[in-house]
Amino acid sequence: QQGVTDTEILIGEIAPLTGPASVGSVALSLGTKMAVAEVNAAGGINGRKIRVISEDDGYVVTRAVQAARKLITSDKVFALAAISGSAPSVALLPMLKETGIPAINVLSFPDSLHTPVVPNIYVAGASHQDSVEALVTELNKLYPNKKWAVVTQDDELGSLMREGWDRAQAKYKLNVVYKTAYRRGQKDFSAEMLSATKAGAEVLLAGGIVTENVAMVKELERLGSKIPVGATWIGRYPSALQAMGSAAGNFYMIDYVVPEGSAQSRAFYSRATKLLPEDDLKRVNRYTPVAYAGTKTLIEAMRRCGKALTWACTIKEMDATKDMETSVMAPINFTPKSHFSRQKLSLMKANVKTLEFEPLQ
Amino acid sequence: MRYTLELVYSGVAIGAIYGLMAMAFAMTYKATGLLNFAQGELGMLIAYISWSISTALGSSTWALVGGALLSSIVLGLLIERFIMRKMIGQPVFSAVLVTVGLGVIITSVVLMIWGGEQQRVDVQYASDIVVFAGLRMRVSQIAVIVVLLLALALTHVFFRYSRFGIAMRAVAADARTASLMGISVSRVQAVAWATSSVLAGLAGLFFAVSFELSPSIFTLGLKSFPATVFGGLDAVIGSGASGIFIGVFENLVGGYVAPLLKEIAGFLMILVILMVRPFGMFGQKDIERV
Amino acid sequence: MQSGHFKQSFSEQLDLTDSSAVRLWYAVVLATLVALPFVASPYVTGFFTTVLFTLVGVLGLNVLTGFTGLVSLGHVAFLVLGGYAYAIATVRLGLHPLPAFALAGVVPAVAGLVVGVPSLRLKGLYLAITTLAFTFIVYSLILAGGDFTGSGRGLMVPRPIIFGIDFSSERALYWLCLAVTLLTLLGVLNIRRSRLGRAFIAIRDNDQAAVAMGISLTKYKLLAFVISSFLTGISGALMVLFINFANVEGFPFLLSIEAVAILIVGGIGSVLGTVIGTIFIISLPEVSTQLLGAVSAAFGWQLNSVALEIKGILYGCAIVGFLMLDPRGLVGLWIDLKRLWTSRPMRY
Amino acid sequence: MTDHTMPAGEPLLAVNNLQVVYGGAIEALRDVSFEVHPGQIVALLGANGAGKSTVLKAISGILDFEDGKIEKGEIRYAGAQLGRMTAANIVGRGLVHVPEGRRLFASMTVQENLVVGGHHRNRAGLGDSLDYVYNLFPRLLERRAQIAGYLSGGEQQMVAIGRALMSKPRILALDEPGLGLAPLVVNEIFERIRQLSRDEKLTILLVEQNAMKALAIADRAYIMENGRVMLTGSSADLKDNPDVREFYLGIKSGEVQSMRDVKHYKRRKRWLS
Amino acid sequence: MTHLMEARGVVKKFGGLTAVNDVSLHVNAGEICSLIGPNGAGKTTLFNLISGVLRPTTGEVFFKEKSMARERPENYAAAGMGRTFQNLALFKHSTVIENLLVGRHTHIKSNPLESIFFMGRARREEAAARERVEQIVEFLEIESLRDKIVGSLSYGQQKRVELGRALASDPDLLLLDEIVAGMNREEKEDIARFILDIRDELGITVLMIEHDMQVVMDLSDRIYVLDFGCLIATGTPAEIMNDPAVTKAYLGEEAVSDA
Ligand SMILES: Nc1ncnc2c1ncn2[C@@H]1O[C@H](COP(=O)(O)OP(=O)(O)OP(=O)(O)O)[C@@H](O)[C@H]1O
Ligand SMILES: Nc1ncnc2c1ncn2[C@@H]1O[C@H](COP(=O)(O)OP(=O)(O)OP(=O)(O)O)[C@@H](O)[C@H]1O
Ligand SMILES: [Mg+2]
Ligand SMILES: [Mg+2]
Repeated sequence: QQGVTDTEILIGEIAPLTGPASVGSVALSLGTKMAVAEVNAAGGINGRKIRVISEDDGYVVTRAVQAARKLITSDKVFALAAISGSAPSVALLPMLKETGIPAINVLSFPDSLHTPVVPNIYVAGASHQDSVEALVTELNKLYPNKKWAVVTQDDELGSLMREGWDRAQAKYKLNVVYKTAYRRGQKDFSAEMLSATKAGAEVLLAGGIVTENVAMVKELERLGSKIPVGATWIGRYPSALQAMGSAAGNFYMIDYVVPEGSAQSRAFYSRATKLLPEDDLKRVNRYTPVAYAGTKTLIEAMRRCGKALTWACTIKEMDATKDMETSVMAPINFTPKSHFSRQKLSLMKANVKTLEFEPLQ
Repeated sequence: MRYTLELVYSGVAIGAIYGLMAMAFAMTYKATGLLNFAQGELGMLIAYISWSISTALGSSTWALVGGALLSSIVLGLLIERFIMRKMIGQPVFSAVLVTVGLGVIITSVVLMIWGGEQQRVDVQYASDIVVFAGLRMRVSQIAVIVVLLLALALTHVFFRYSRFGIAMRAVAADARTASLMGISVSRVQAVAWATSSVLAGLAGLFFAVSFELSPSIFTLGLKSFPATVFGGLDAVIGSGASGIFIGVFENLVGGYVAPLLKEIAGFLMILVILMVRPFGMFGQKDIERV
Repeated sequence: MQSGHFKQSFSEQLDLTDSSAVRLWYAVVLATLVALPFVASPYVTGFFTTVLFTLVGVLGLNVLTGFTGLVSLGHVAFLVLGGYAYAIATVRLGLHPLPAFALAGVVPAVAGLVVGVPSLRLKGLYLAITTLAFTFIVYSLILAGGDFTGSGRGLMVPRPIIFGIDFSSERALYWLCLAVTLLTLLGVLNIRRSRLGRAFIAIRDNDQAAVAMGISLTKYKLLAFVISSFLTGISGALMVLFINFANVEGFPFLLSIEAVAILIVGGIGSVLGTVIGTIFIISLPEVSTQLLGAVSAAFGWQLNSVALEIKGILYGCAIVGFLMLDPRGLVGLWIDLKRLWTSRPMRY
Repeated sequence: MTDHTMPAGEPLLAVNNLQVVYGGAIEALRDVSFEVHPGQIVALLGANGAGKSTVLKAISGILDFEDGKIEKGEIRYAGAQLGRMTAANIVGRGLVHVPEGRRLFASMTVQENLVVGGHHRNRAGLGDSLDYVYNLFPRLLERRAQIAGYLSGGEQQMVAIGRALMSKPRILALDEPGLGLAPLVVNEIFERIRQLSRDEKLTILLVEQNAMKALAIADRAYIMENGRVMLTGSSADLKDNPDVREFYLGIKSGEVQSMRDVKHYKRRKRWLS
Repeated sequence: MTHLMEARGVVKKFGGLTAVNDVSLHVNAGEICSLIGPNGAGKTTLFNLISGVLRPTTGEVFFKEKSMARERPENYAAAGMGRTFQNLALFKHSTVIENLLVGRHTHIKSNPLESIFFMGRARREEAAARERVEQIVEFLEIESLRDKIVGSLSYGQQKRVELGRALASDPDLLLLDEIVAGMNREEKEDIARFILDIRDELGITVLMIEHDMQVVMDLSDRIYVLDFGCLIATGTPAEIMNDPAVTKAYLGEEAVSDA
C-alpha cells in the first residue's frame, strides 16, 4: 500500500497554515504533531514510525485541491489527518472519494463530508447547527423567557448557525426581538448592538468567529448593557477572552472540548509541554486536542490492522472505532453507517479574573 | 432621536479612524499619484510595533504613542528610501503593485513575529467610559476624534502656510518637470510617506485600542477607501472629513436600512458620488485639452 | 539582428511570427503541452491546469487593463459570475454543459457591460475602486441568493460528460483547459494585431486622439469590458470544474489583486508577458514551499509552523523585487536578454 | 581667424565628448563638445532628431527619467561636475532648463505654476519674481488664476519661460522658446532674451529651429546633425556660410526662397557627404 | 459654388471667456487656407469646433453641405475630416506604423468578431491597410522611423507622424494645427512640399493654423485672421500682408519685411 514502508508510515495533513485564518490550523497541526510524537516515542506502530507532511492551502480552494493531489499522488501518503476548512474540504471530496484514501477531518464538518456516508472519510466534532441549538438550549435553561437577539454572518457559517437557531426556536418558542446578519469581516458592531439593546434584547447569540464576538461584547459594555452573550467554539481562543477583558463577565461558550479551567485540560496541557517545543506551546488552543484526538483515532485504527497495513483494513478498523478515549473530549465512535462522531457539547462560562473558560456547575 | 444620536455618535467614532486612514491615502496620493495598497498593513504593523514597545516598557501609554510616532516615521522613510524612490517616474500601476507586494510582506512578517491571535492593547483610561449628554463614550473614542480634528487643523496650516502643497502636486503631476524646477522629488515624497505613515499608524493604533490587535486589522485600509474616494484621492483634508461622513452614513444604514448593507454602504455611496463627481467631492480634476 | 527574412507581401506582415525557428519552437512547446498528462504526475498536471485556466482569465483582464488601460480591481466578480453561471445552469437548471459554458461567458459579459458604464466617465484609480465596489455587490448578491445560488454553502458541480468525453478525469479536464487557453491566446493575439486591438490601445494612450481617428469611446470601452468579462467568466467556469465546487469562499477578493499582479509582473499589455507572469505568480507559492522544504531539510531545521509565513515574505519580495528590477515586468527582462543574445557583439 | 566670441576666461558651462545612450541601445549623442561663457548667448541648431534636446536633458540631469544615460564625457558647470548630480541640485546651482513641449502642471493655475518655479525663493524674492514675470508677459497677469492646461499653446509657452525665470537662474537653457508663438511675440521673446543677457548678464543656451532669429541674437552657434556637432562658429560667420544660408535660412542667391519653389528632390548638405 | 466646409456664426464660451466669437468662414474643395492670429485668439478652439472635439455654444458647422451639429465626435473621421493636434496627441507606446494604422480605423469595416478570428475579410482589410500605410510612410519619407516607438522620437519627428496619421484616414479636409512648429527651415520646406503634394496629388483640401509667416504666405490661397475670438480680416496673402489691422495685432513690422 502507498505510503507504507517497513520502517515508516506517511501521513498527510492539509490546513490553512498561513494567513490570518491560521490561528486554529496552526494549533491543529500541533495536535497532530503531538499525537505522532507520542506514538513514535512509544516505538511507533507495529515497528513503523509515523511521519507527517503538512500542506498549507492558505484557505485558497484551488491550492487545497493541489495540495491534496500532491499528498496523494506525489508524496503518496497513506492517510490524511486533516482536510482543511469547510469550502476546501468540500472541493476535495470528489478526489478523496475517487482515490479512496482514508481521511479524518476535525476542522470542519460540512454535511456533504458525512451524509451520505463516504466510505473513506470520517469526521469528529459537532456541526454548527447542533452547536447553536445546544447553546440556545442551555442558555434558555439559565435565562428562561428572555428576549433574544441573534447576530450571524452572511456566509456559510452564518446560514448554518441560523439553521441551528431556527431549530431551537421552533422547539422552545423563543422570543426574538432582533435578528440580523452582517458581512463577514465586519469589525464595528455599534449599530447592531445599539439596535439590539434598543429592541430590548436580554440574551445575545453572537454568531461571529472571534473578533466579531469580541467587538460585540465590548460594544455592549460601552452601551452599559450586561446581558449574557453566547457563542460557539469556532473562535474559542484564549486570546479572545484576553481581548474582551473586563467585558467578558457574562460570556458563555458552547464546545465539545473541555474548558481550560478543567482538570482534563490541564492534564492535556502538561502533556503538550513534554511533546512540543517551547515556541509552539503558546500557540496551543482548543484545536490542538481536537486534532490530537482525531489523529490518535486514525493511528489506533492503523495499529489494529497490524503489520499488513492497507486502506481497506484501516477503513474497516475505523468503522469499528468504539469509545475511543481521548480525555479532552467525549469518546469517539464510528460505525459503517455513521462516519460522523457527534461530540457531546457542553456550556462553559468565561472567568474574568483568570480569563479562562470554566465548566458550569 | 436618542437612537439616531447614538448611531451618529458611534459613526463619528469609527469614522474618525477611517478619516485618519483616508488622510494617509490622500497624502501619498497627492505627492506620488499612487494609492498605497499597503497602508492598512502599515497601520497594523505600526500598531504591533508600538504595542510591543509599550508592553516591554510596562504598558505605558506614552511609550505606546511615542513608539507609534517614531516607528511610523522610520517605517515611512525606509519604505520611501529603499523601495518607492526607485519607482519614481515608473508607470503608476507598477508602483501601485509594489505597494501590494509590500502589504503581503508586512502581513507575513506580522504573523511570523506576533502570530495570528488577537491581542488586547491595554492603555490606561482608554476603555473607561465617560457619560456626556447621556452618551456613553469610551475615552479612546473621544481621543481619536480629537486626534483627527488636530490632524485636519495641522494639515490645513501646513498646506496653507508652506509651498509644500503645491510642490507635492507638482511632483505627482510630473516628477521630471518638478525636478527641473528645483524641487527635490525624493524629499517631497519622503515627507509625504512619513506623514502618511504617521496618520496610518495612528489609525491602526486607535483601531487596535478600540477593537483588538490582530493580523486582520489591515482591512481597515480597504474600509477607508470609500472615504478617500468620496473626498477625492488627492484631497487630504476632504478625505479626513469624509471619513466621519462615511462612518455616520454606514451606521445610519446599519441602524435604519439593513445591517447587511452596512459594510458595503460606503462603496455604494461612492458609486453614486463618482457618477456625479468623477473626482470625488474635493478632488482635483484631470485636465484634458487638445 | 536577424537577417534573411524578406517579406513579399503586406499580408505577411500580419503573421504572428516571421521566423521558422520560432514556429518550430512553438510546435515543440505545443506538442509537449499536449503530451504532458501522459508523462507528468497528476499533481503536475493539476498544476498546469491551474496555470491554464488562470491564464484565460488573466488574458481577459489583459484586454481590459493591458490593452485598453482600464484598471479593474474587481475581476474576481466576473470569475464568480462565470463560475456560478455554469454551476447554476447545470445544477439548478439542468442545462447541457455546452450551453452552460456559453452562459458562463455571457452572464459576466452582460455584467461587464453594466460595470463598463462608469468607465465612460471615470479614470484610473477612481475606476479601479468602482470595480472593487462591484465585487462586494456580487458577493452580497450571491450570498443573498438563497437556494438558487446555494448562498453561503455553494453548489457542488459535477464534472460534465460532453460528446462522450468524461471530464471527471484530470487529464480530460487538462486538455479542455489547454484547448480553451489556446483559443483564447489566439483570439487575444488576433485582437492585438487587428483594428479592434489598435482601437483599445489608442484609447489607452490618448482617448481624445482616438476619438479624432473615428474610434467611439463608448463602443470600444464597453467592448473591452464585454470581451474581458466574457473570458474571465469562462475561466471561472473552468475553475469551478477544477475544484468541483462553486462557493464564494473559493473566489477570494485577493484573486483580483493577484490577476493584476500577474499582468504587471509579466509586463502590462503584453500577451507574452501575461503568459510569463501567470506561470511565475502561480508557481511562486509552490516553488517557495519546495524551496523552504529543501532548505530546512538541508540544514536539518525543525520548521516551526509559523515559519511558513516566510512563504508570504518570499512571495511579496518576488513581486517587489522584480518590479524594482524592471518596471516593464518580466517581459522587459526577457526582451533585454534576447537583445543581449542577438546583438551582443555589435552593441551600437 | 580670431574668434572674438570665444573669450579667454573659464567657460561657465563646458561639455566635453558627451555620449548619451537611451534605453541601453539608442545612441543619441556622440562626442558632443561645446562651451558657454558667462554672459553669452549660445545657440544649438540642427534638424529634428539631431539631439539638441538630449543635450539639454543631459545638462539638467533628467535623462534617467527617460532611461537615458551619459555613457562618456563630462559636463562642467561653474567648477562642478554635473554628470552625477540630481536635477534639483543643478537647479539649486542656478542652471535652469525650459523643457520642450512646455510641460506645464496642467491642473494648476498659472500663478501656481510660477510659484513652483520659484520653489527655492523666499517669500519676498518670490513676490519680486512674480512681478517681474507678469511684467514680461502681461498676458499671464490676465490669466493668472486660470488653469494652465486650458491656456492656448502660446500662452503656455509664456508660462513655461516665466516659470523658469522665477528661480533667478545664472544660466538658462531654453528649448525652442519661440515654438508656437505668434511672430509678434517671438520678436518680443527674443528681444527679452537679448535684454536678459545684456542687462542681467544672464547666460543663455538656446535651442532654436528658427535659425534666423537665433543667429540674430546669439554670440555663437553650434550646428548638430545625427548626434554630433558638425559646425560651429560665431553667429556672424555662420550667417555667411553658404550651407547655413541655404539649409537653415532658406536663402538662395541672396533671396529668401518661396516655399512654393521647393524642389521635389532631396538635397544634401555638403558636410554630411 | 458650394463649400467643402463652412462654419456659420460659431461661438464658443468657456465660462466667462468667449474664445470664439461669432465666426463664419468657409473652405472650398481644393484650397489651401490658413487661419492665423495672435496666441490665445481662439484658433485651436475653432479647429476643435470644426472637428467635433468641442461643440459650439451657438452656431453651426457644415461639412459637405451637411450640418454636423448632431454628429458624434467619433463620426467626423468617417465623414472625411482629418486633423493634427497642436500639442501632439499620439499613441506614445505604439510604433509609428501602428499609429498610422489607427488612422485607417474608419476604412476597416470588419466587426469585432471578425477581428478576433482574423480570417477572410478581416485579414484582407488589414493587409490593405498595411499597404496604404506603407505608401504614406514613403510619401512622408519616414521609412527610418517605421518601427520606432513614437514616444522616443524627437518632437519634430512626432509632428510628421501626426501628419501621417491624419493622412492615413484619407480625409477630404485636413486640419493642420501648427504642423511646422519646431522644425528648421529645411524641414519646413519638406512639409511645405508635402502640403502642396497633398493638395495636388491626393486632392485633399487643407486648412492650417500656422505662426510661420513664410509658410502661410507662400502656400495659402486664402487666409483668415482671428483676434480675440473674432474674425478681423480675410483675403489673399497679399491683401493680408497689407492689412494694417493684421500688422498691428499679429505680424509686427519686422515679420512683414522678413517675408
Ligand atoms: N526617450 C527616448 N528614448 C529613445 N530614444 C530617444 C528618446 N528621446 C530621444 N530619442 C532619440 O534621440 C534622438 C535625438 O532626440 P532629441 O529629442 O534630442 O532631438 P532634437 O534635436 O531635440 O529634435 P527636435 O528638433 O525634433 O526636437 C532622436 O533620434 C530620438 O529618436
Ligand atoms: N477648455 C478650455 N477651458 C477654458 N478656457 C479655454 C479652453 N480652451 C481654450 N481656452 C481659452 O481660450 C482661448 C483661446 O485658446 P486657443 O487655444 O483656441 O488659442 P489659439 O488661437 O490656438 O492660440 P495659440 O496660437 O497660442 O495656440 C485661450 O485664452 C484659452 O485660455
Ligand atoms: Mg527637441
Ligand atoms: Mg493653438
